[in-house]
Amino acid sequence: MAQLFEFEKPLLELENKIAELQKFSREKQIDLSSEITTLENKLEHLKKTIYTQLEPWQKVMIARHPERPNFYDYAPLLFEDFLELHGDRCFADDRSVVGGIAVFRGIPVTVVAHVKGKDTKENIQRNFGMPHPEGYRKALRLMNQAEKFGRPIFTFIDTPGAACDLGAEERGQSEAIARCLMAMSGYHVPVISTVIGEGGSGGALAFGVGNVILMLENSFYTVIAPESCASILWKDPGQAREAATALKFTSQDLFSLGIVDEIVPEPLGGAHRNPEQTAEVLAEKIDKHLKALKAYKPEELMERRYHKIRSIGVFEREILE
Amino acid sequence: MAQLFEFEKPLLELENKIAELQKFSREKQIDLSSEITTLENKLEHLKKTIYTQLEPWQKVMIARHPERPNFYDYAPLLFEDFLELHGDRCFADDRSVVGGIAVFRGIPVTVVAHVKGKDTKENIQRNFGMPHPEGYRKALRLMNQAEKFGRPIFTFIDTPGAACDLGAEERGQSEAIARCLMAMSGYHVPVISTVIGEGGSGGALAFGVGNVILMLENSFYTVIAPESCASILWKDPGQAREAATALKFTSQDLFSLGIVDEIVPEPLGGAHRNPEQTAEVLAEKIDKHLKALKAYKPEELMERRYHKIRSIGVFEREILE
Amino acid sequence: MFKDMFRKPKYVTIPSVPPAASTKQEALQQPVSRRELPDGLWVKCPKCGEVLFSKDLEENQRVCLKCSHHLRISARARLEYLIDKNSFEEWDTELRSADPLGFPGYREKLAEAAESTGMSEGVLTGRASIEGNQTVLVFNESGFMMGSMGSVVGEKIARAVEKALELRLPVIIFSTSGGARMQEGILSLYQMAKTSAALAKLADAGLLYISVLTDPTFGGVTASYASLGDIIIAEPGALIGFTGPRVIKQTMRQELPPGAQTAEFNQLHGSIDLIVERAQMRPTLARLLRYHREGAKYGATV
Amino acid sequence: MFKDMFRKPKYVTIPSVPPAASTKQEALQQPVSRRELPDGLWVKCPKCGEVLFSKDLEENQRVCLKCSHHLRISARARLEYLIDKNSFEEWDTELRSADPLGFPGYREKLAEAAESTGMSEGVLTGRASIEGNQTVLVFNESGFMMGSMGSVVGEKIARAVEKALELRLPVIIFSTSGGARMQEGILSLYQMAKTSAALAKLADAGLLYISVLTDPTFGGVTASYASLGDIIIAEPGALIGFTGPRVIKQTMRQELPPGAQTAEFNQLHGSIDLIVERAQMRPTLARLLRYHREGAKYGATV
Ligand SMILES: [Zn+2]
Ligand SMILES: [Zn+2]
Repeated sequence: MAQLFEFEKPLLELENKIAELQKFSREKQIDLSSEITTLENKLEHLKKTIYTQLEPWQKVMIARHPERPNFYDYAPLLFEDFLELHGDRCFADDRSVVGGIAVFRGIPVTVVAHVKGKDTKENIQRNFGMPHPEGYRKALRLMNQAEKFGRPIFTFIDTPGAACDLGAEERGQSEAIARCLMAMSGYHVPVISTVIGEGGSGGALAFGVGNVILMLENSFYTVIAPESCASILWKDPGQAREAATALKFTSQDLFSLGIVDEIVPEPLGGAHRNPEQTAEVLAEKIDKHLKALKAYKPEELMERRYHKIRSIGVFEREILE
Repeated sequence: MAQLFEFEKPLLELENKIAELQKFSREKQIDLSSEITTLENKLEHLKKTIYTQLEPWQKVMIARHPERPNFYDYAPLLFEDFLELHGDRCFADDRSVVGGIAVFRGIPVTVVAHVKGKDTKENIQRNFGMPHPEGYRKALRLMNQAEKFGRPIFTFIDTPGAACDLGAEERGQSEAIARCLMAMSGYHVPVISTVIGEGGSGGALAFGVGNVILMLENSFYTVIAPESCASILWKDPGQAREAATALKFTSQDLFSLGIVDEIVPEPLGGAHRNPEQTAEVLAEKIDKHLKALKAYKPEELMERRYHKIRSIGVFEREILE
Repeated sequence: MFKDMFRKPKYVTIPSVPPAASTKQEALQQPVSRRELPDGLWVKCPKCGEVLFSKDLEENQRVCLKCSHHLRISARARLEYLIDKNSFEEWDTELRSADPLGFPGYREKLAEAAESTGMSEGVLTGRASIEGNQTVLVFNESGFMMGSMGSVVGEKIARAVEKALELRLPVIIFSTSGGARMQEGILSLYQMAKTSAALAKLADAGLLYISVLTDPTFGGVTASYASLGDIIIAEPGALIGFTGPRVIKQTMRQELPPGAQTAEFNQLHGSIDLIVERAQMRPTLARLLRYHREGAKYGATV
Repeated sequence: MFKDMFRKPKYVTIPSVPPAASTKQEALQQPVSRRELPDGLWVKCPKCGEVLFSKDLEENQRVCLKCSHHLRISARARLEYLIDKNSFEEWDTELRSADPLGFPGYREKLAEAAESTGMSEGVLTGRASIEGNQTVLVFNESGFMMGSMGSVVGEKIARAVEKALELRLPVIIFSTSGGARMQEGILSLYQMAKTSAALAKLADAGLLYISVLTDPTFGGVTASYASLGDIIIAEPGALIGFTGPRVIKQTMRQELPPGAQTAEFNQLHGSIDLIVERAQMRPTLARLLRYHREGAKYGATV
C-alpha cells in the first residue's frame, strides 16, 4: 500500500476497522454486513471530504509523493510507441530530462519531460529531477526537430527546479532556460504542456510555454518552493505550509488566474492510487486539445501561443490627471 | 632581425659581407661603392632566386615562423575598428579562436580567426592555435549573427589543426566542426576566407567555406600535417619534407587545383618581413572580391558558394559497355 | 503618497513622479536618487573600504576612485550617464503593480520601494539616443524590491520590445535583479516567458538586442531576457548567475571558489561577450549601435 | 583487372563488378564479400577470443554469439541485412578515383582496395526500402582504404543527398571511416564541406537524415556528414571520435580512460541519440522512417 500522510490516517483507521469486522464476521460466521456497509459508506464519505478539501500544503505532499507516477510510468499508458532520444550534442546526456518521439493516437509527437528518480540511486542519476544546462539543451534540440518535422510537442513538467550547483552555473543554466522560453514561443506546431507533479520555478517554466497548459489536479506550479519562500519571508522554512497557501500555486489557483487551461482530475487520493486511470483521463484531455488546435494554421498556432503568454500578468493603470 | 632558416643562410652571409665592406670603406675611406653595388645586386638576385623557388617544406617553415604575423597583427592594419566578442554561450571562451565585429572600409563585418600565441605562455593560453569545440561554437555564434544582421563574414585561417585531447572529444569536436561547415554553406552574406599561415585539416576547414578563398603566398592548407602524413606513409615523421611535396598544399598548388581564388603575394622572405605591406596587399584583394560579390543577391551568394564547394573534387567516369 | 496609491482598489491617480511629459526635464535634472546620496559627504567603498568624497564618487559614475569597484547605481542615474542630454522619452509610466494573490505584506513592500526609490516600479523604459543613435532603453532598478520582476516589470519590458519592433529600433536592457517577484507567484514566473517571447519577435525581425548585466543579476531575470542578447555586456565584478551563491553553498556543502559568478567568471565560461567599465559604457554601446545601424549594413551600401 | 583500370589515364571500362542494372540481382545474391568469409570454417572473436563457427557468425549478422561484440562488416553485407529483399537500386557506380596529386602509391592502393573488397570505391549509394519505407541509403566500406573519403566518396554522397532532395526521400548514412583520404590532399578535405553543404540543403527542405556510426568512425567523416544527423545512432562498442586514440595518448602523454571514444562514451557525452544492436537496426530504422513519413505528420492528418 502507498505511503500515507498524516491527514490520511483517519482513513487507515477506518479501513482497518472494516477489515477487522470482516475477519470477525468470517471467522465467527456472524452476519455484520449492514454494519460493514455503514462503515464503508462512512469511509467513502470521509475520503471525499479529505481529498476534495486538501489544503495547498497537502497537495504539495501528494505531488511529491515518492510513488507518484512519473513520465516513465505514463509513457506506455499514453502512447502506442515511445522512442527515447539522448544528448545535447555538446556536453552530456542529462538524465533528469527525458525526450524522444512518441506516437499518440496515431500521430508522431515529440515529448520532453522532467523525470525524478524512484529511489535514491535513480535520484542521484537524475539529480532528483533537477536539470543541468544540458537537459534544457537536449529538450531544445528535440523541440527544434519537432518544429522542423511538423510534429506536435508535448511537455511534462515535474521538477523541484533547476539544478543548483556550480557546474550548472558554469555551463550557462540561465541561457539554456532562456533559450527554451524564446524558442518555444516561436514554434509553428501545437505545444501542450502538462504539469504532472512538481512545477518548480525556472526549471519547470522552461517546458511551460504551451498553447495549452494542463495541470494534474494535485500538482503545483510555483515561482519558488514553499520552503524557500518561507525562509525568505519569515526566516523560517518551517512555515512552508503558510507559504504554500500564500503562493497560490495549486491547479485550482492557476486555473483561476487563467494560466492553466484545464485541470486533469486525479483518482481520489492522488494519481499514485491509480496511474492507469490518471493516464486515461490525461490522454482524453490532451486529445481534445490537440484536436481543437488543428483548427489553426502554423502561423496562427504561433501567434495564439504568443498572445496567451503575452497576456499573463495582472496590474493596475494609474490615471494621470 | 627575424629568425633565419637554413636556406636563408647564404643571404645572411652576403649581407654580412656587404656590411663588412661598407664598414671597411667607411673606416679606411676607400671607395668600394662599385664592389658593394655588385654585391647588393647579387644579394637582390639571390633573394629572388631563393624566395621565388621555395620548395613546399620551406614554405611550411615560413608559414610556421614564430614571428609570422597573426590575426591580431593584421587586425589594426586591415580594419578601421575591431571589437572582439567572446564566448560560445555554453561552456567557455576559447582563446585559440578570436572573433568580433570590425569595420572594413566603412562596412561592418564579422571576423573569425584562429590565433596562435607569440610565446610559450600565450601559446598555452591559446592552445597553440588549436581550437576546442567551444572555439568553433563561438565562431558559429558570431557567424550566425552576421547572417542575421546582413554583415559580410571574413575568416582568417591559421591553425595546426583541431585540438587533440580527450576534452575536445568529450565536448563534441566533430559535431562543432561539422556544424560550422553546414552553417557556412547556407549563409546569404558574402564569406571571404583567407589562409594567413597554417591551414591544418578539419580545424582549418571549419572556417574555410567561403565564396572566395584567398591564401597568403607562403601559407599552406592541407588535409593532414606533413609530419603525420610521413608517419603514416613511411613510418617516419622525418620525411615530412617529402610529404610536404606530395600533399600539394602550397598556395600555388591550391590555385592550380581551383580551390583558391587568388594568391596574396607576400614581401620577399615572408609576411613577417613586412606585415604592413602584407596587410595592405591583402586588404586590396579582399576589397576587390567583396566589391565583386556585391553583384549578387543574398540567395545567389548562397547558391554560388554551394556550387563552388560542390564542384570541388577530381574523379574519373568509367564508361559502361 | 505612494502608500495611499496602493491601498486603492483599482485605478489610482497620482500627480507627481514618475513624470508625465511635462515633468521629464525635472526628472533628468535629478541625476541620482535619494538613496544614493549619503547623509554625509563621504561614502565608504564596500570593496576596498576607502572613504570617498561623495561628489568625487558621483562624478566618477560611482566607480571607486581607489579600487575601481563599480558601486550599485539607480536606474535614473545610469540613464543620465548614458544618454544624449534630454533625449529620453519615458514610456508606460502609468502601470502599477496590483496584488493579485493578496500576498502578505506585498502592498506595504511596494509602497516602501516606491517611497525609497521615487520610482513607481522596478523598471524604467523608453527611448533615447546615445551619441546620436536612437535606441529603446530599459533599466532595472535594484532599489525597487531588489529589481524583482512582477507583472508590471514584465509588461513594461514586453511593451518596450514591441514598440522597438514597431519603430524598428534596437533594444538595450540594463539588468539588475534578484529574479522573479515571489509575491506575484506564477504570474511573475510567466513574465520570464513573456519577455523572452517578445524578444523572439524582435530577433525574428532582425533587430539588435544588447543585454547589459550589472551587479547583481540573478534568477528569473538571468534565465530570461538578460541572457538573450545578441551581444551580452557586463560591468566588471558584477555578480551574475541563476542560483544565488548562498543557496549553491548550502546545496554543494562547500565554499564557492573565489571569483565564482563574477562577470569575469561568466566570461571565462563563455556567457559574456564583453566586460565594459562604466565610463566606457556609453562609447561602447554607441559603437555597437553604429555597427548595426540599418545604413551600415553591407546590403545598404550597394 | 582493377589494377589495369587505374593505370589507364582517364576513361576506363570494366565489364563486371560493380554491377550495371542487369547484374544487380547477382550482386545481392552475394551477401558477404570475400574478405569476410574466412578461409576456414572458424572465426575468432577479436574481443573475447571465442572461436565461432563462421556460418553461425554470419547468421548472427557478425555479432559474437558469446560476448555480443559487433565485428566489422562490409557495406554489401550490411545492405543485405537491412533492406527489403531486392529493393536496392544502386547509383553512380561509374565513378572512379583519379590520382589528381600524383600521390606516391595511390593508384596501387586503389587497385588493391578494389581487388580485396570487390568494390569500385569506399562507398555504396542508392535507394531501397526498409520494411516498406523508401529511403536513400549510403554505406561506407571500411575495407576500401579504411573507408577514407576522397573525391569519389564525397561526390557519391553529395549526389545521393541531392537525389534524395529531388525525390523527397529521407537519407540514412552508415559511416565507418578513418577520415579524409590523405592521397587526394585538399580535395579530400573539401569533401567534408561538400557533403555537409548537401546535407544543409536536405535539412532546409525539411527532410530527415539519420546518421549511423559504426566501428570505427574518425576524422573528417565524423567532423562532417556523420555528425549532422537529425538522429544519430551508433552500434554498441563502436569507436567514434575525431582524433584517434593513439594520437590523443601521444599528445596528452597519458592513457585514455577505459571505454573512451566508444559509442557508450559518446552517448554519455551527448553526441549520440541511440545505441542500437545490429539485429535491431532494421526495425529501429523502419520505426524512425515511419515517424517521419510525410503522411504521418500532424498537419497531414487534419
Ligand atoms: Zn574601492
Ligand atoms: Zn566475442
